Amino acid sequence: MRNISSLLFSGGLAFLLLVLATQLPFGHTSMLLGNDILQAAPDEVGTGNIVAAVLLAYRGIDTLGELAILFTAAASVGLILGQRSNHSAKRDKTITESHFITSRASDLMMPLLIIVGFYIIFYGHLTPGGGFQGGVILAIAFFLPVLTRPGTTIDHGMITIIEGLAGAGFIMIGLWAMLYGKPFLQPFFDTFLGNGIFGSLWSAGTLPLLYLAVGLKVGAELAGLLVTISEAPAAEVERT
Amino acid sequence: MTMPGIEVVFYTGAIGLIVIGMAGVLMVKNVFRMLLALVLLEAGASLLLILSGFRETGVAPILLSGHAAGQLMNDPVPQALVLTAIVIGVGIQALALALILRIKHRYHSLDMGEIREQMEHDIAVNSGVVSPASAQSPEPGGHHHG
Amino acid sequence: MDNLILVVILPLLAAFLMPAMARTSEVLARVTGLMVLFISIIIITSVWGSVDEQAVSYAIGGFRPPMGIVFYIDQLSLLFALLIPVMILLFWPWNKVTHIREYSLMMLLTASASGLVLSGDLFNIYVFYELLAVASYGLVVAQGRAGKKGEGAALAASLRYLILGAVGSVMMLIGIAIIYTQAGTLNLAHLALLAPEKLNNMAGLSAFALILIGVGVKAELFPVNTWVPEVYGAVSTRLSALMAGLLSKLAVIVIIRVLVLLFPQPEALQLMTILGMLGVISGELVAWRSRDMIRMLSFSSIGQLGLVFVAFSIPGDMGLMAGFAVALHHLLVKPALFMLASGWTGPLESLKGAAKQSPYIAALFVLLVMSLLGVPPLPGFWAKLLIVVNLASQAAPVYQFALAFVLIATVIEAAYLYRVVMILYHPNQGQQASVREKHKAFELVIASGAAVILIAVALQVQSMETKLSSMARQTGDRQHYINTVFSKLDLADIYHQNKVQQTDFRSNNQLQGSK
Amino acid sequence: MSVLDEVFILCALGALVLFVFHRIRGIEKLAVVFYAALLYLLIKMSGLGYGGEVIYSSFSLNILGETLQWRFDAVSWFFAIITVASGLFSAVFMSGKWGESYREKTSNAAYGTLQIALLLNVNSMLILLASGDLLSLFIGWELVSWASFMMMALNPDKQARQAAIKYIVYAMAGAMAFLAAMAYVYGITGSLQYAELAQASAALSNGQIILLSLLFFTGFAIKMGLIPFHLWQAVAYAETPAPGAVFLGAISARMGLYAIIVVLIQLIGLGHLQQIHIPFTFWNLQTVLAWVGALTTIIPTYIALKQNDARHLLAWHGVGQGGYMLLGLMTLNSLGSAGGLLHVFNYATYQAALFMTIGAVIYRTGTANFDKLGGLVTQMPLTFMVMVFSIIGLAGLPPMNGFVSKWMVYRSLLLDGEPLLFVAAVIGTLGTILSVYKLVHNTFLGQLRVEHQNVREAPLSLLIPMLVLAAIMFVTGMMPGLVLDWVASAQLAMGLVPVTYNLGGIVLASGGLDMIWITLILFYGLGVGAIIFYLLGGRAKRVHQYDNYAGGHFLTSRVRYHYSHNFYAGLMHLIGGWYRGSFKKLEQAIVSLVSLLSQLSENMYRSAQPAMMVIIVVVLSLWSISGGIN
Repeated sequence: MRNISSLLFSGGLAFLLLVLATQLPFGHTSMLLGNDILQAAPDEVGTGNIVAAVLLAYRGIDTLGELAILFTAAASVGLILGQRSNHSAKRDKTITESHFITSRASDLMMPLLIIVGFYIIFYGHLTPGGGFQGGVILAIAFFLPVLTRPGTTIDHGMITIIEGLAGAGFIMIGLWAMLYGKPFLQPFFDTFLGNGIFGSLWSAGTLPLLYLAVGLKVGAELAGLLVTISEAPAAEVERT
Repeated sequence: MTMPGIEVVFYTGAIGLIVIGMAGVLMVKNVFRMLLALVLLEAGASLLLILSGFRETGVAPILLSGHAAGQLMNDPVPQALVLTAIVIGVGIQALALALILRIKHRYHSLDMGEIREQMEHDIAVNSGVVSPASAQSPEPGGHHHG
Repeated sequence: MDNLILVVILPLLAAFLMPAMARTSEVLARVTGLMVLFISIIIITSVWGSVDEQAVSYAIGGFRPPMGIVFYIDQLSLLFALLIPVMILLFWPWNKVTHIREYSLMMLLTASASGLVLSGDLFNIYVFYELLAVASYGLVVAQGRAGKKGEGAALAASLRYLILGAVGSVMMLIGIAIIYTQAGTLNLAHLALLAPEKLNNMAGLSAFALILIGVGVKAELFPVNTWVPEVYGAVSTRLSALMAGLLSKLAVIVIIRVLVLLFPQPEALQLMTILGMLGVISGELVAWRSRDMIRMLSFSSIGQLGLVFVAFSIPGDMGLMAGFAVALHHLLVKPALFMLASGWTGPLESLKGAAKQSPYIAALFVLLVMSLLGVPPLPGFWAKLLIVVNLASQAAPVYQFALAFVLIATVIEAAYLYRVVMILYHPNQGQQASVREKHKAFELVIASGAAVILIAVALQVQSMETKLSSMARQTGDRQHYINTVFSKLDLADIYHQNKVQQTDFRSNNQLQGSK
Repeated sequence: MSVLDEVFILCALGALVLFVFHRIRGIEKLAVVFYAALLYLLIKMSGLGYGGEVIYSSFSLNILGETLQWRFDAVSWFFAIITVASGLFSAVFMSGKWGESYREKTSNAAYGTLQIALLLNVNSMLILLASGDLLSLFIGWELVSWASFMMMALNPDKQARQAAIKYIVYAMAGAMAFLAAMAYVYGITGSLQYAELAQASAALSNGQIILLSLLFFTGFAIKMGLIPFHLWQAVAYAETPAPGAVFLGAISARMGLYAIIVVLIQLIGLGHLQQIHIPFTFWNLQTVLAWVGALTTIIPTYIALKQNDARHLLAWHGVGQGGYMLLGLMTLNSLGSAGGLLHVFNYATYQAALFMTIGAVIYRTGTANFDKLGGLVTQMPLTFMVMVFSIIGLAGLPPMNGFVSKWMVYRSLLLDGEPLLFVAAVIGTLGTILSVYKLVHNTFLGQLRVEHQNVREAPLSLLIPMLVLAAIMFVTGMMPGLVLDWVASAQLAMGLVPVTYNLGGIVLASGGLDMIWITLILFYGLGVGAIIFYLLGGRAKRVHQYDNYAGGHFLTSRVRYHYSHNFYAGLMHLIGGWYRGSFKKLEQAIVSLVSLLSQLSENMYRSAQPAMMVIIVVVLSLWSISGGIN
C-alpha cells in the first residue's frame, strides 16, 4: 500500500515537474546575472576562470558558508564517531596485512597526487579547477595510505590545526580588506601583491590565496572525514 | 519552443534522477539505501540547477582557453552554485553515514521501522512515561549477528 | 554599519579556530565563544539606532548588487541579529563536560543564523540555511540527553531529522533552479524588481511551494514537522528551547522575506494559510493527548508555528504585523516553558502538587501559559487578537476557515494547558514528588526574565504596537528594498537593461499596496 | 477624575493590599471595609439609577487604531450595585466564624487566597460592566472567566476540580465564539466601537445578522449556562467554598445577561431581533432566544429536582432562573424586560441567602447531603426562617420579591399572546416549587438525626447577612418600586420603553400590581385568622419533633425516621423516563470526537514517513497551482 502510494506520488511529481519544465525557458535563459559577470569579471577580478571569479569574489561568502558546512559536518562526525576511538585499536588485529602492490603503489602515488593537487589549487583562477577539486585530490593523497596500509592513522591533531588555520586564513584575507576600509572579502590588488598580469599565476589579487585556503581546508576536512569514518568500529557492522 | 533540442534530454534526465531519488527515499526501508537515494536526488537537483545556465551554443566560461572571439559562454553562476551545492551534499552525506554507523552499532538494525520503534521507546523512557524495565531493545553490545 | 558583517564572520572564525585552540589552552577556547557573542551584541547595539525608517545594504566584496551578494539590514533583520547572540548566550552549554566541538557547533549556529537573517541573496540564504541545518543536526546528536540511555534516541532522531531536512533542501534547491531559470538572477532585490514580470506565473508559484516546503522543515511547517516531537524528546531542553524558540522563527523570517519580495500571488499566501491551519489544529490535538510535558510542549510548538504561518499568510502589512507579534511572542514564551519543563519530567500525573513544592515556578508557568493562550491583558492576547481580527476582514473563504480552526485550536489548547495547571496545583502530592529533578538556577532566571518581559510588554503595549507596525511596514515595502539595495544610478541602469518600464513597475507596486 | 476612576483606583489598591497581606489575620475586616467603600462609591454614582448621565472614566488606551474606554451607564450601574452588594455580603459572611473554621481546616494562605479570589471576581466584573467598546468588553469578559476559574479551583475536592476544568473549557469556547463575532464585526465595520456597530447593524444583511447574533449569543449563553450549554455551571458553582458559591451564584452568571443586553439589544438592535426570520423556519430571532430561555427554565430546574445535595440543587436552580431572566428580556416589551431585569436583582438576594443558609448548615453539620440531614428546624430556627423566606421568593410566591418579577414576566407573556411560552414558564415554576420543598423538607423538617442533636444555631456573623438579605427580600417585595427605579433607568439606557410603576408595583391599563396592598391583605388575612383562632380559645397542643409517625408505625426516639432519599419517587415514576441525559451524551460525543481526531493526528505524526509528507505536499500543491492558474 505504501509502495503503491509512493509510486503514485512519485509519478505525480515526475509528471508535474515535466509540465513545469516545458514552461521554463531551458537553453534560452535570460542570463541577466551571467552576462553582467561575464563582461565585468576580467576587469573587476582579473581571473581567467570566470567560475572561480564567481566562486571566490562575487559569491565569496557562499564559499565561506560552504567551507563552514564541511567543517560542521566534519566536527559533527567527529562528535558522533570520535567518542569511540578506543575501538579502533581492537579492530586492527582482525584485519590482515596490506598487500605489497597496493602499499607500494600508494607510496608512489602520494607525491604525485600532492603535486597535482597543489597545481590544481594554484591554477584554479586561470584554468578549470580550483580549491575544491585540488583539495579533494590532496585529501585522497593522505587518505590513500590509510586504505592501503591498515593500521596507519593520520594525526587528528594535525588535521584539526590545518582545517582551523585554513578556515581562519580565508576569513583573515577577507578581514584584511576591511583593515583598509574596504568591504569584507574584496579581492584587492594594490598592496604588496600588485595587480599582476592577466593570465599569469600572480594575478587576480588575493584570489589565489583564497583558493589555497579553500584547498587546504577542503583537503583537511575530507581527509578527516574519511579517516574518522574508516576508523569507526566497523567490526560491529553486520557482515552477513 | 519550436523544436526540442538537446536540453530536453538533459532536463528529462534531471527530473528522472529527482523522481527516482524521491521514490527511493520513500520506498526503501534500509536507511543506507535511503541515503543512496538521497544522493541521487541531490544529483538530480544539481543537474537541474546547472541546466539553468545552459546555452545551446555556449562554451565554458574560461577566457584563456582560446575560444573564438564571438562565441557565447555559458552562465558561470550556476556552475559556481552547483559546486557549492555538491560540497554541501557531501557534508550532509558524510554526517548521515556517520549517524547510520552509530545507529547500527546501537540498535543493531538498519530498518527504518525498527529504528523508529526503538527510538520511540527510548524517548518514552527518557521522558519517564515508560519505565526502563519494560525495555524492548536489547542492551547495547549484548546481541551479535553472524 | 560596515562592522555588522562581523556578527557573521567572527563566530565563523571562532568556530574554525576553537578546536585548534583547545589543543593548547582549553580555557581560552571555551572563553572565545562567549567573547565573540558579547562582541556581536556590542556591535549590533552600537548600530541599533541608525536603522529606522531607512534600511541599509552592505555589498560583500564591494561588488555591484545584482552581481555580488548583499546583506540587507532593516529593523527586522537587525532585531533578529540581536536576538540570535542573546539567545545563544542564554542557552550556552556552560557545563564542563561539553565537548569543545559542541561549542564550535554553537558558534556555527550563531554565524549561520545571523547570515540567514541578514542575507539578501537567494542562494546565499540557501547556503546559510544548510549551515544552520547541519549545525543543528550535529547539536542534536551532541546534546542527546545526558543520561546515556537516550543516546540512541538522539542518534535516530537526528538521522530522521537529517533525511527530512535533506529532502527539504533538495526541494528548495529545485525551487531556486526554477527561479534562476525564469529570472536569471539571485539577488532578492533584483528578483523583486523582476518578479511581477517573471515570477508571476505557475513556475513562480511552484518555486515558492518548493521553497516553502524546504524551509518549512526548520519552521515546523505542517506536514514536514514530524521530526519535532522526536528531536525535542531526545535532546536536552536547552536545545529544544533554542530550536523551538529561535531557529524556527529564523526559517519563518526567510519564508516571509522571499514571499514578500518575490511572490505577490494570493495563491502563495493561501497555500501557506492551509498548511498553517492544518498545523495549528493537528499540533494542538496531539498536544491534548500527550502524557508528558516535553511532548506536550513540542506539539504545542507545532501548533503555535502553524499560527505564525496563518498570521503571515494574511495579505498586507497587518498580516506581517500579526505574524511578527505571534512569532516574537512565541519566541519569548516557548523557551521559558521548555526551561520550566526540564525540571518537570515524567508523566504529567507525577507532577501532582508540584505547585506546593515550588510555588514560584508554578506561578511562572501559569503566567506563561496564560499568555500563550491569549488571556488579556497579556501580550499573547494582543497577538491573537491581531490575527483573528485580520483573518475576519479577509474576503477569501480560506481565511474564514483558518479563523475557525484557530479558535477551535485555542479551546483545545486551553483544555490541556489548564489540565496541567490543575495537576500542578493538585492538593495531594504525587508519588514521585521526592525524586523529581530540581530546576537549575539558569532555567529559572530565563523563565523569570521571560515573565518580566511579558509583563513589561503588557504595560507598554501601545509602544510595542508602533514598533511592530513600523517593522511590518518596512518589511512589506518591496520598493524600499529595491531602492535600498540598488543605488539610483544602478537602478536606472537596471531598468534600462531589463527594459522594464519604471512607470509600469510603479503601477504594479501600487496594485500590490492596495490589495 | 470621575467617580469611576475612583472605583478603579480603589479596586487596584484593594487587590494590591490584599495580595500583600493575604496571609495575615484580620485581612477579612479590611476586605469588608473595601467592599463597603466600593458600595459607597457606587452610591455616589446612584444618579445613574435615576436617569442620570453616563459617567466616563478618564482611563483610555489606544491600540490597533481602537480607543478602549470605560464608562458606566444605568445598565452597568444596576448590575454593579448587585455585584458589589453580593461581594459585601459574602465578605461579611466569611469574615466571622466561617472564616475561622476555614482557616483551621486549610491555612491562613488558603483563606487569603479565597479573599483574593472574591476580590478579583468583584473587580473583574466591575471592569466588564464598565466596558465602553467591544474590545474592552472582551477583556472584561475574559477577566471574569479567569477570576471565577480561580474561585472554583480553590476546592481541593476531585469533583470540584473536574468541574473547574470543564468550566474553563466551556468558558474558553464561549470566549472564542465571542472573539469570532468580534472579529467579524471588525471585518464588517473596521472598528470595535459600540457606536460603529450600532450604526452599521442597520445596513447588515439578514444572514450577517443571524451569524453575528448566533456567535455572540453562543459566547454569552455559555457563561449564563443556557441550553444547550448548561452542563458546566451547576457543579462548578456548587463545589466552590460557601462565600464563593454565594457570590458566583448570585451574580457571576448574570454577566452573560449583561452582555446580551449590551450587544444584542443595545447594539444589534431590537428591530433586528424581531424582524429577522431564521431561514426554513417560521421563527424570528426573538422567538428563538425566548424559547432558549423557556427551555432553560424547564430542563435545569427538573435536573435540580433530582439532586441529592443542597448546594447542587440550588446551583441547578440558578441555571434555570437565568432562563426566566432571558425569557423576560426577550419579550422585548417594557413589562417583560423590566421583569427580567428585576429578576436579576431579586434572584441575587434569595440565591445569596439560600447559599448562606446551606453554608451555615454545612458549617454546623459538615454536610449538605440530603441523606444526612433533616429536622434541623429545632436547632437552627433563624436559619430555617431565612430559608423559608428565600424559597418563597425563589418559588415566586407573595409577599417576597420573587413574586413581583415572575408576575411581570408571566403577565407580559400573556399580554403578548405567547401562551406556549407562558405554559413553559409555569412548568418551570412547578419544578421550582417541587424542588424548593424538597430542599426545605430534607434539610430542616422531619426528625432530627442523632448526630445532630448538639447542633446549635448558626453564629451571629453568619446570621446577620442572612437576616439582612431576608429583610431586603421582604421590603423590596412589598415595595418593588424601590428597585423598579433602577430598572426603569436601565430600560431607558437599553432603548426600551420604561415600565410604568409606583412604589407598590406596576401600573398597567389592564390591571396592575400593588404589592403593598397584597402584603397588607396577606397580613390582614393572617391577623384575622389569628384573631378567630384565639377567639375560639386558642387551643393548641405542642407536639414533640419525634412524636409523629410514618406508614402507620409509631417510632421511638431511638429510631429516627426522615423520608428524604428518593424523595419524589412517585413523580419520578411518571417523569423519570424523560431524563435521558441527551446533553451529557452530546458533550461526551464531542469529547470522543476530539479524542478520535487527536489519535488520528498522533498516528499521522508517528507513522508518517517524513519524506512521504514532503512529496505529498509538493505534489498536491504543484497540482493545485497548475490547476489554479492554467
